[in-house]
Amino acid sequence: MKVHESDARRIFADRGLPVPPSRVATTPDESATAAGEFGGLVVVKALVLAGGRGKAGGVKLADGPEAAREAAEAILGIEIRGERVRRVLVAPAVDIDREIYLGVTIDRERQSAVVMASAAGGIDIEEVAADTPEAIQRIEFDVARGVEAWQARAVGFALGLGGRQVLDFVGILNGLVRAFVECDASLAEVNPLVVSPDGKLWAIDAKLNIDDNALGRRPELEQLRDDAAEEPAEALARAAGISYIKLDGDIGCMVNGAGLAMATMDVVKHYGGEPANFLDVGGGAGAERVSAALSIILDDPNVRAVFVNIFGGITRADDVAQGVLAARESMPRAVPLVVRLMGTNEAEGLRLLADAGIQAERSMDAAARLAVEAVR
Amino acid sequence: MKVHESDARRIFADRGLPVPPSRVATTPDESATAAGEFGGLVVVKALVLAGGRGKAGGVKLADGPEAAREAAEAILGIEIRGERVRRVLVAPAVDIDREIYLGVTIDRERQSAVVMASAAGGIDIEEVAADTPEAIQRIEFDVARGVEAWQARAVGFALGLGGRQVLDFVGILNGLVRAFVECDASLAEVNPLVVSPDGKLWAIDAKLNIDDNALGRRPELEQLRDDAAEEPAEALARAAGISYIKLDGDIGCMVNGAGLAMATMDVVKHYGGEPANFLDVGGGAGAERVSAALSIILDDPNVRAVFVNIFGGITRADDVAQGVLAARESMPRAVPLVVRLMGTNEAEGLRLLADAGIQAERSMDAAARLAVEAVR
Amino acid sequence: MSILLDASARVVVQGITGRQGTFHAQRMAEAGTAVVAGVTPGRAGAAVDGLPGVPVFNTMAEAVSDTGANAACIFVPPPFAADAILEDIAAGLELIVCITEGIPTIDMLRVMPVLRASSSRLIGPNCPGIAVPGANVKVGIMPWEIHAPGRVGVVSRSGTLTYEVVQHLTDSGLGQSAAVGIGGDPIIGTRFTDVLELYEQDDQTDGIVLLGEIGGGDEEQAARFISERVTKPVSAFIAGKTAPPERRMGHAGAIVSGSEGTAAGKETALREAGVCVGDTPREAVDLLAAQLR
Amino acid sequence: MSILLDASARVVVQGITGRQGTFHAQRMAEAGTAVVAGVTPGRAGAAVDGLPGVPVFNTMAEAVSDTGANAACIFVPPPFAADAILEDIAAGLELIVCITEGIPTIDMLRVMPVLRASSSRLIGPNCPGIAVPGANVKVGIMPWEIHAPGRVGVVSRSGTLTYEVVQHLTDSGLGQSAAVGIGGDPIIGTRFTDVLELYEQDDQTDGIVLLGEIGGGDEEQAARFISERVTKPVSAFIAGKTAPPERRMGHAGAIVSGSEGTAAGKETALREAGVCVGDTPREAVDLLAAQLR
Repeated sequence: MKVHESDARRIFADRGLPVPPSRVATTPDESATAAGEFGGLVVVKALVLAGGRGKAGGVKLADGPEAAREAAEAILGIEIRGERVRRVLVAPAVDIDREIYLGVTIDRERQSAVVMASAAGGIDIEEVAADTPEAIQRIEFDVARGVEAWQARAVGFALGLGGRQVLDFVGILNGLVRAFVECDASLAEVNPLVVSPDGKLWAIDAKLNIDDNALGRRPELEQLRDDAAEEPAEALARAAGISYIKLDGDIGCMVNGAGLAMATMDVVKHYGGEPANFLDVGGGAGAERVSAALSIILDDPNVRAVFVNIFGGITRADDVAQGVLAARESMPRAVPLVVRLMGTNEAEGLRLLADAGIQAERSMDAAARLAVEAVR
Repeated sequence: MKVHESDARRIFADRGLPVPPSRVATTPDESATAAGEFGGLVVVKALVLAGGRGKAGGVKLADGPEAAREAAEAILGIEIRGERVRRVLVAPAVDIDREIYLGVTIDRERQSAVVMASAAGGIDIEEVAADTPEAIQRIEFDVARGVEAWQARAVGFALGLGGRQVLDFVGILNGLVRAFVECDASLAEVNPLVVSPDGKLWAIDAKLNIDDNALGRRPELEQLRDDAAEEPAEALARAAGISYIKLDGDIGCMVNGAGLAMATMDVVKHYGGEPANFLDVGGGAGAERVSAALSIILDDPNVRAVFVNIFGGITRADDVAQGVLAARESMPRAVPLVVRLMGTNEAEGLRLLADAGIQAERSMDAAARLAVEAVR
Repeated sequence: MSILLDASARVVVQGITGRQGTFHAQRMAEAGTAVVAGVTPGRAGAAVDGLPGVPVFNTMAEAVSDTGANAACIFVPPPFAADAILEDIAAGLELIVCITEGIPTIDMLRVMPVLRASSSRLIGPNCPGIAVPGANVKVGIMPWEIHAPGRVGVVSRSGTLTYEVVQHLTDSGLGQSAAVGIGGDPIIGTRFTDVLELYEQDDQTDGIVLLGEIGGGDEEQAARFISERVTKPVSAFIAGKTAPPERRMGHAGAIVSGSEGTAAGKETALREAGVCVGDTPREAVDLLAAQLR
Repeated sequence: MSILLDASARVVVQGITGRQGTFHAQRMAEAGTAVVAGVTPGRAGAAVDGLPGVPVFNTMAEAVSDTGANAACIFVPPPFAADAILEDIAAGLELIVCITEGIPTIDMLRVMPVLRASSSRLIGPNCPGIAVPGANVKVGIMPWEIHAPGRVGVVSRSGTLTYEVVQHLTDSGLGQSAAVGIGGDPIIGTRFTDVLELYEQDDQTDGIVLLGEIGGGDEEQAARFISERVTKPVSAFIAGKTAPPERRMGHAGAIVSGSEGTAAGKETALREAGVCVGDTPREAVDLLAAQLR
């Protein structure tokens, strides 16, 4: 789950990071008022979860309240990667001498939490990582221990910071690591961490992504979720324990397991069809969840056939069959239903379907072809 | 530094321990009021830092406000191991089915933090440890990680707790470990942890000793210090960075290093004298601290001679000599001064003393004999 | 000998008194696995439905000392699963299979230093487990009836996709020497390279099917390993070719970000390492079959 | 060979730009120790008073890579000292002597697992260090001029008490093979038993003086070790016979509690192990001298 910059700034500031003050404005007037309070040059930024705000015209500098009003007028209401801008963040602009990248994330290759820092901040760190990996300082660390001060100092000196700045940097790095661990983050990032001409360090952006698996024990973070930034159907699915992503095709897919769900889409495409969605009902789905998944799929008006592809392991074929039958009862509209059902409790599942007149397939390839034919 | 039970209860309760409510009363009336608020049977306990309150008559059960008033009257003002009782703690009494010991401390032998738990709580755990060490469950743990839930559960089951109680016990143990680590404690103890007849767990006592070396970074704990429970001279010394403990003899000792300070007392005693104090001026003491130490020693009216025994390492003999000379200038009363001065910058120190007419000794034994003769 | 698991495995099911724990303990026992005990804190002495004679203990230490268990299969809920792994490591189990899906990543990061310092082997979490048809033993949740003894090793990040390929292998008469689901989470105990090395050294395995998916760099790492260390034929399928970039596909691991982690990149890396990459799971099996004939 | 330290030591002084660091770096160099560098974060390139040619670095890693240092002597203030130890361990130093007094115990407890997993040897903290008169090398703060080469090993929990005994050994003509102050804190890197074992195996050591104090059980543990493993004559002095029970005597370790940790208990344990226990430091030296003659 991505957290809005305004919340990430607060979370970082609570842990001692030097975050400039800011206001959230929902109207040009509020933006002007905020600029007036701060005085001088301000930055007006679209509060969206999508990346690439700058290139999309979502970040503007403004000198004074009137300019801030105009900036907000220009930004509010635009769409950035499909997300409409409903709020802007207004903050005093900081003079920039140098821009540093500082991030904490998970290194899958080394199976460790890692701090990454680079003197080449302000631009896409992944480009730096790809082009000049040696320009990135790294500290792999044990989340139980955090980062030791000497490690943080060594990175600070390697970034070219002076003695006093290094002390500040150690505090910033430790604060960011604490935010990462205490918020169960998958990413905690300050880009850029600015060195102003007077030598001070400022965190002028803040990015925080939370591990979805940990939200259950972080109710205070779950509350930061912005449902409005999400597709309504996806939010509905999430509440039901289902992973659902709407796509542009016409063959709805209901699958158990993310890998098989992606493979199902690939196979549909392979046989000339277009998947309408990614949908993983999750492990151990019962009849209710299966039923809910089918209604979510059918709520998409583009869907002209549904391909149910279940290979039961921890999920049981009989539960799935019951869910399919229950959903069919209350189907808002009739579309062809191709069911492929195997695995745990397969015989019982197939029997339930057969009793209801549904002949299930055994082969994913054959079933995919049937689904593709159904929409031709 | 020892923390009063009232503060330890709050610190433990903040970390989820099931601590019954309590009030601190400074008068019998306040004690009666508190008992009235709680209703039913209460316990009235002397708030002193010294151990052995129970045996000294500092803990009484009281049924109702009048009984609580009488209990407080009996307890307030008595002395427990030299400490006058100025306040009592009033808390609802808890029905006791079983008493468990639970403590977190440092195991010097294994060089580790350790949780100790015993089904034989309520009495001196050190007696249990000495007589039936197998009756004590132990978990050595890494302070960076804390205690894992499975370790806590295993101890809970070994204590004979049931499934639901074990869950509670895990929370209590983790809370106590957090108190230990977060407060830089040398001891965090609940004795007894009571199982009431309805199966609930209650922490009805709370003991917390803080590592003196960590108080600098725990200002909120330093504020819990009770100066009134300390000898005024000892508090004065502490503020000056000096370890001082008043004893009953007449030969004041000023020494650098705790080991040499104890050895100096031992040697004075060996030659027939009685040390008036333990005093360690600490490593790297300058002239000012030496001078402060001498005034503290001379504030004890029993002192009839002072034995300065300095073997400089990180402490420098010339600094010491300057401190001795400065102190002699302002000595409130004249007592014989025997100085033994060796080690780092010895020549310069001896010269300074000789210039001021003080002939320093080279042998600790000889100097101790001189000091003993001086008070005969 | 087979990899990771053979008939000497004595398995404790953690969370055995739960619905999934009981159900899959029964299925494991039916497959031939020696399910010797269960652990559910607070339920010591409970009876397990359909498994008379399988004792339930409060702690893994007791289960090990009373039954000589050497392996565990974890079904406990996500908030408690990392702790179960730590308990197993401390109890000295050789093999730990963690089925649980949805464990917070930080919990797994806390497990890793302890795991590395131990001699325990962790499979998962968020995985279907291990099946060895030739030894009549499985530790996990995969449907047993789709397996057949054979000489192809399967290794996969995805659960149900594994079943798909196992079924094809059985249908095509190749069977499996073993099937290992390593799990789809970012932090896992055993990786492609670990299992590839085991298959390379296993004299009962003639060829390998690798099932990857978008996100992360594990398949690229596997490709490097294969080109340097694996002499047996390998075929692969990468799920997620049709997934839109930068969208999360359910698995914590399946995030396409930047230049790394795309299906195309993974397929290219594998092909350059000499791996036959199928467009569908079935094609991956057919490509291997052609090489083995 | 001597124990722990010989002429091959290349020492970095951490906190070299502080008053104590500079002063004792000079004294070490005067004694003959190869002080090859200093470390003070933020002071790289600074000059050290009286030690021309000794470079100052921001980090220990740089000091090691530039000078080939293999030992460190720590003078940094208590809140930062445990971090300095961790930096030294990570830099791969063989010997770390931590002089700093007053390090919070929790900080040292955080150091211990890392230290145990390393090959570094930590002496202290809160110790005077190590002197080896025969090799003209000391790492620490002890006054050098009281030492004399000889064949008696000294090991002590107390700093200044060590000097006292070293002086007696020098005055009595015995000298020292080495003198090691292990420090008076509850958590220390090297203990009596470690040093006793080194002395037992050191062919330049004929006898040992052990200096203990009240509190803890280290002297009792040393007594057990001596009776089982030490063949050389040992004498001892235990400070604190006149200390009142249950009062803290300045050292974190010197707390008498219950039946353990009293001077009488320690003296009895040592005597039962065959150790000659003196009533005064001088007597301990005299008792050993009598045995060695």
